[in-house]
Amino acid sequence: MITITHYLVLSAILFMLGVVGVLIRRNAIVIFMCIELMLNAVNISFVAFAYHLHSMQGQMFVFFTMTVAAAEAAVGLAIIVAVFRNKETVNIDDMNIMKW
Amino acid sequence: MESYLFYIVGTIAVLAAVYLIFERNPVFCALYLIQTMVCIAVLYILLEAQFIAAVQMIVYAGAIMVLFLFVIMLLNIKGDEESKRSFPFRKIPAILMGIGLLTVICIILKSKLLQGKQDVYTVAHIESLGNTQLIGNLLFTDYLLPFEITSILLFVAAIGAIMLAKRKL
Amino acid sequence: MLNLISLVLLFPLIGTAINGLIGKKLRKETVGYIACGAIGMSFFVAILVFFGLLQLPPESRVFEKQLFNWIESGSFKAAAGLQVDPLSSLMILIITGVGFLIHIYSIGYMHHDKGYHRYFCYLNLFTFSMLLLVLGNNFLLMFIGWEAVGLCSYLLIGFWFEKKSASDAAKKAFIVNRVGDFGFALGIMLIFITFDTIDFTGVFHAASQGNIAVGSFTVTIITLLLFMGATGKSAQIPLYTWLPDAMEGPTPVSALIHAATMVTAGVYMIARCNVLFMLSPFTMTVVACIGAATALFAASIGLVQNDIKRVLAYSTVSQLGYMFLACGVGAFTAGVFHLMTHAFFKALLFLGSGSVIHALSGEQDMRKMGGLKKHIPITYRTFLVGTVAIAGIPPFAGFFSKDEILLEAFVRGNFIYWAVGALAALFTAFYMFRLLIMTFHGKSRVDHHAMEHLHESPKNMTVPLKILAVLALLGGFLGIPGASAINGFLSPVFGEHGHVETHGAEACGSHAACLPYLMMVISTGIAIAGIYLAYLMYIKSPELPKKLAERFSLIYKLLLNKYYIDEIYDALFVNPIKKISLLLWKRVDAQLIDGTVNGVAGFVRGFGSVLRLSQTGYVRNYAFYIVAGCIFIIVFVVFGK
Amino acid sequence: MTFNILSILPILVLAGFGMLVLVVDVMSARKLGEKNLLAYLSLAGIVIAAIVSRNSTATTLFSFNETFTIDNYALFFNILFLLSTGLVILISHSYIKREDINHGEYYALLMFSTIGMMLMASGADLLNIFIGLEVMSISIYILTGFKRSKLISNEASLKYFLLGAFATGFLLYGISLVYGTTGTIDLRQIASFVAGKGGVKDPLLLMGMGLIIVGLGFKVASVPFHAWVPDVYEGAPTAVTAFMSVGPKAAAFAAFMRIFLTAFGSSHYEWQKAIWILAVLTMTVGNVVAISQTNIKRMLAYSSIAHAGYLLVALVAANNMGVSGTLFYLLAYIFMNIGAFAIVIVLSQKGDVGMNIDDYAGLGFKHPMLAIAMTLFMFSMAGIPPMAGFVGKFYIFSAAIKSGYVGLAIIGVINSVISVYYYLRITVIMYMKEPVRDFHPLTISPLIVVAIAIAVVGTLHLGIFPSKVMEIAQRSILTLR
Repeated sequence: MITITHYLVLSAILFMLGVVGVLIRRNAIVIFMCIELMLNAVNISFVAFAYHLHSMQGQMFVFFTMTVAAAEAAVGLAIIVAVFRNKETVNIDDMNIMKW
Repeated sequence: MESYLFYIVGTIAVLAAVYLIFERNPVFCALYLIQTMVCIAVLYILLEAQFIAAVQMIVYAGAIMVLFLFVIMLLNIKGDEESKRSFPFRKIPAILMGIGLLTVICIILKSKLLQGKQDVYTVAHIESLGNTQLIGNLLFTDYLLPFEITSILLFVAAIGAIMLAKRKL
Repeated sequence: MLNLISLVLLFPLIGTAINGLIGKKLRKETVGYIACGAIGMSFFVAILVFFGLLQLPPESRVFEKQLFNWIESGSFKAAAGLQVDPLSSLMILIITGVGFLIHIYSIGYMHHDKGYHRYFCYLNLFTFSMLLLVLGNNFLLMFIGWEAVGLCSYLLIGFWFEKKSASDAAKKAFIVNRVGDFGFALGIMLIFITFDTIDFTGVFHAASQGNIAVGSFTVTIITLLLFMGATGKSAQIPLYTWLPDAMEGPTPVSALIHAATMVTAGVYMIARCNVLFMLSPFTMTVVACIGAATALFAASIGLVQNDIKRVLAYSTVSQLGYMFLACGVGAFTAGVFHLMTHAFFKALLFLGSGSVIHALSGEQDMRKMGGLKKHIPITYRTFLVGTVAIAGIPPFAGFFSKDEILLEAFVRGNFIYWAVGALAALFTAFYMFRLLIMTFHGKSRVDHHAMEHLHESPKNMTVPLKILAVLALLGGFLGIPGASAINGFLSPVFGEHGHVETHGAEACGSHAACLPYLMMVISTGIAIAGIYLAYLMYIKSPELPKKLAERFSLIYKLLLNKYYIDEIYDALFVNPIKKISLLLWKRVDAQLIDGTVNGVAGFVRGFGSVLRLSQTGYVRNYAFYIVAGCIFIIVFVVFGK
Repeated sequence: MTFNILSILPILVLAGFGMLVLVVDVMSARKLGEKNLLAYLSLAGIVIAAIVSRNSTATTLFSFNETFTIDNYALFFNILFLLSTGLVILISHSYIKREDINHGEYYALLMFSTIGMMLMASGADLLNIFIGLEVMSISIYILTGFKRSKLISNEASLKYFLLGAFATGFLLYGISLVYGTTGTIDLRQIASFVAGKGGVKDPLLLMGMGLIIVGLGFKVASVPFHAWVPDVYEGAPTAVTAFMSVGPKAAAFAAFMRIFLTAFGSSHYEWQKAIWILAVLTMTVGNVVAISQTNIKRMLAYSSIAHAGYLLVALVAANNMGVSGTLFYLLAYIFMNIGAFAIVIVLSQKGDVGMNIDDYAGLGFKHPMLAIAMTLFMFSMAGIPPMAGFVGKFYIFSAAIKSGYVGLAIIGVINSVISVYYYLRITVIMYMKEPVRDFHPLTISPLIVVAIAIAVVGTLHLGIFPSKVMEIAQRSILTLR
């Protein structure tokens, strides 16, 4: 029998993988993908909770999260393109003009 | 049946996510992410959220990830990101941190779940109306304001994309 | 007439505004007239207010004038209002009176300075702030005045900021004062929490109603915090180090701010809060001990300084110590009395030294003076009056006030307070006459260049000197034992405990009636002994000090270097904070965390990579902090019970 | 079902003017030349929005199925946001011309970002607050990267974006857990649910709360979620830095207080301790590291971190005095901080040259008025009376003592003593060093002068006559719980 806890654990694992990805990757686009993975993980828990609570709010929230993710993707990729134009790289380890 | 499906799909999702964070080639990364997203869409169907599942496929796995792929192709990024500075154990602390986070969350999940307020949208109720119709109704009643504000959000995103990425203004 | 009180504040503010905004375009004379006129009018109003107050019956001599509601939130109200009572009216007389003389003096002294209008703008602003400090009817307003005088002091010490020592001294004064202010601010907050008001009337009324037990923890903390503020502003141990350095400012500034008025703010504050301080015997002991210790300590440093202004600076610290000693034993009247006489003779001494420096074209080292008696006679004579007054020879002002403090210390405190005070008095008499002798007597050691320009100061500098000399001569009679005018005048503020000479006499038994007179004789003797020592060493056998210095070279060095206090402070506090900041910035931020993330490899790659590891600005590290913080918060919120 | 369009009128006005600016920009691209019209148009939008929000209502009003509130609290913040955006438009005008980024999109994005902030302050459920936060953040990501040809601006934008999206993930996770354990995203329903259970005891709900602290802590720049602040502040166009140091911070605090006082107000014991630690860390790190900075924008960045710490102190206190003190402090902070940035803009040259603290040497002689204004702002931030910053700090620390957090208040006061060191350093350099460079050409225009004048008047007025504003602030927080 699959309970809500199963979904929450799956969501937690995916969230954690996203976090680890952000921490270890250097390619800005891949880091961004990892962030998308985190959002997806959260969405699972939203929908699972909604199912569990017989509520629609969770599903609605996911709908809006996806919209936000789409907007973020547009802007984020535009930023990455802008950076690439000037720097010819998307490796975030090369981006530390500002420090200390 | 359902539980088998959950385990199979869940495992694939996790495996794809693991590949995502260790794969070097960004194109493959994007494909792995799409794979995870498809699996998640299957889970949504299991959770009686058909509309969300469809949107997940069309918008997320479809549109957004295609945008990612498009940018990767556009910039012609190679998989050599680790070339200059790669230390053998660099990733260890980050992975430990992740495992720590997961452990904490799982310990918390082990405790008995607080039962929140139950709403009226039982599976039967949703099926009687249809998931999509219900969401449509809610969007134009209860969630009208955020729905409208989203238009500003997308507008801003469009302006931003043009501002930042257009070659010549 | 009492309603005029806001004018006292208004005039200096107008002066500041005019000189600050258009002073650059005005002629020098006009600037001077405006500034002096503002303070003069203010002084005039202060006299009117004083007489207005005298017309009231003694017990109802309190007048409050509400200006507007300043801060208001729920139960908490702080109105900006002015309070006139005997204590504040005495203070405004001193501030505007002495301030007026010093303004006039400054016209001559600062004549050649290119920042003339700036100087008078600051000086007027200072007078305004000081008046605000003493006239405010609540702690917050007092605190504003308190901070504002600190700010003006900062501006005036650093007036000649081209000199690095001056701007350093200014910075030091400001920061040391902030340490004290920190205590004061906390004290005010605690008062607000305890009494639910910050009005003087409300707080003191509540405190005197017996709501608060004598010696209770709260009131002890409050008073200790207030005292911390006072040590900062009034240059007591351990926060006195800024005052000697403050002598980098123009001399009239030293006279006004760092001798006569601002540094007495701490004494005023404690006298104002006497009701609170009387509730905490422990704090009173601390105040008395710090006061006595400072009096002795600073006097001992004063013994060997060679810079004329530095001697006076340490003397000021020492005299302030006396005032705190008086307050600490509960003799607030004596403290305020000494505050007043000290304002007279210390202003006189500083202005006199300014006249000397002016005459010698800026020379401040006493070893390059001597024999000036015949060249600048008026300065010499007035200076002599000041020196005698501070040394404590009857019937000069310093004698009465210092004698009263010593007496109170003996009667209400204990023998040790008296002994320390008396020893400090001996030192005082010694170093003051040493200063006098080295400057005005003996053979001239002035170099030829300065000798050519040697001249007596102009009229607008000598007249204030003469007036102050008269005050230093006669000021003491306000507080003659037995028929003390100041005592009667201040008694509504200090109530029962302000001045208890008679109580003390009773406590000492039958033959205590002669104690005051015995004391007078002893303190006169001490003063004369000090003067004789100075005479012996610097006139009779001038080689003696050198021999002594050689024999006791360690002590001499210790004294000359002011016990190395500044160095210790630097080593203990200033440097560590700088280092911690650098450490956090460069090491922890850049190396430690990055190093952990990058793992053991950093060690393997040796020094070369250490340099590279020190470069952060990596998103990855920042994300790492976020995750670490997140785990911490979750664990803390969920399991941290 | 209430669809009171009037309740979102300020948002509609801003959105309308934002689009109008874009259209005008495109339609008359060649004719406008200097593009002054755009600035005036946006200012008109801000003013009209302010008038409209003042007139909307005096009583609490819920609309859009109770997901949107117009109460005094929201009104106060609306005015606050409009004021900060208005001031930023004033100071931007000459700056964006100088840096060749004079596009209509700049003003439009400022206004859209303000819409997001308003939604954050008015949202009565977590969804609206979240959407508001995203509208605000995404606009600022773009504004940060607005100097697209400059690598430093690109880099700041990328850093801010990646970390911001990362933090959003945590915030969302927190919201989902709160939703899952309470069954609702409506703040007042969460409140009644939590109160019904006798406070938050459930670990999952507590974890949700913790994650929301992380997400919002990132936006208010609290340590250890602060690391983006110095880099992004340094890299962003200076006018944008001014913008993001006030508006978004205020908005994040608005949401912070709304969520934690309305929804979790009945069990503040659980979250206060965590925020206690954050407050201490934030104040201390901000102030201590600020001492060693040489670039004025970075210094102001660390100072802004430190100020977030002071504001968190008020949040810990969580009493009426503290919350109204926060409102007051945020208003005061708008004046003094935008004022300081305005002067930084005036004194820098094309390409953001002249950002070192040493470049300010001798300003006191060359431009006494600017130096006096800068001194005023620095003193106000350091908390020296009678400037606005002092009154704000006084309220906040008194509130902490009142709630029994004496230790926290002491740490706060110690920190404000430390802060004097670096604020004073600027004054010292301005007045006590010989000029090392020529300040010409100044980036000055009538608009920026107006902005500085408003900031000076505001800083002094709030310091000398704070009671009126404080009264309003106190009335504004009554609906919070």
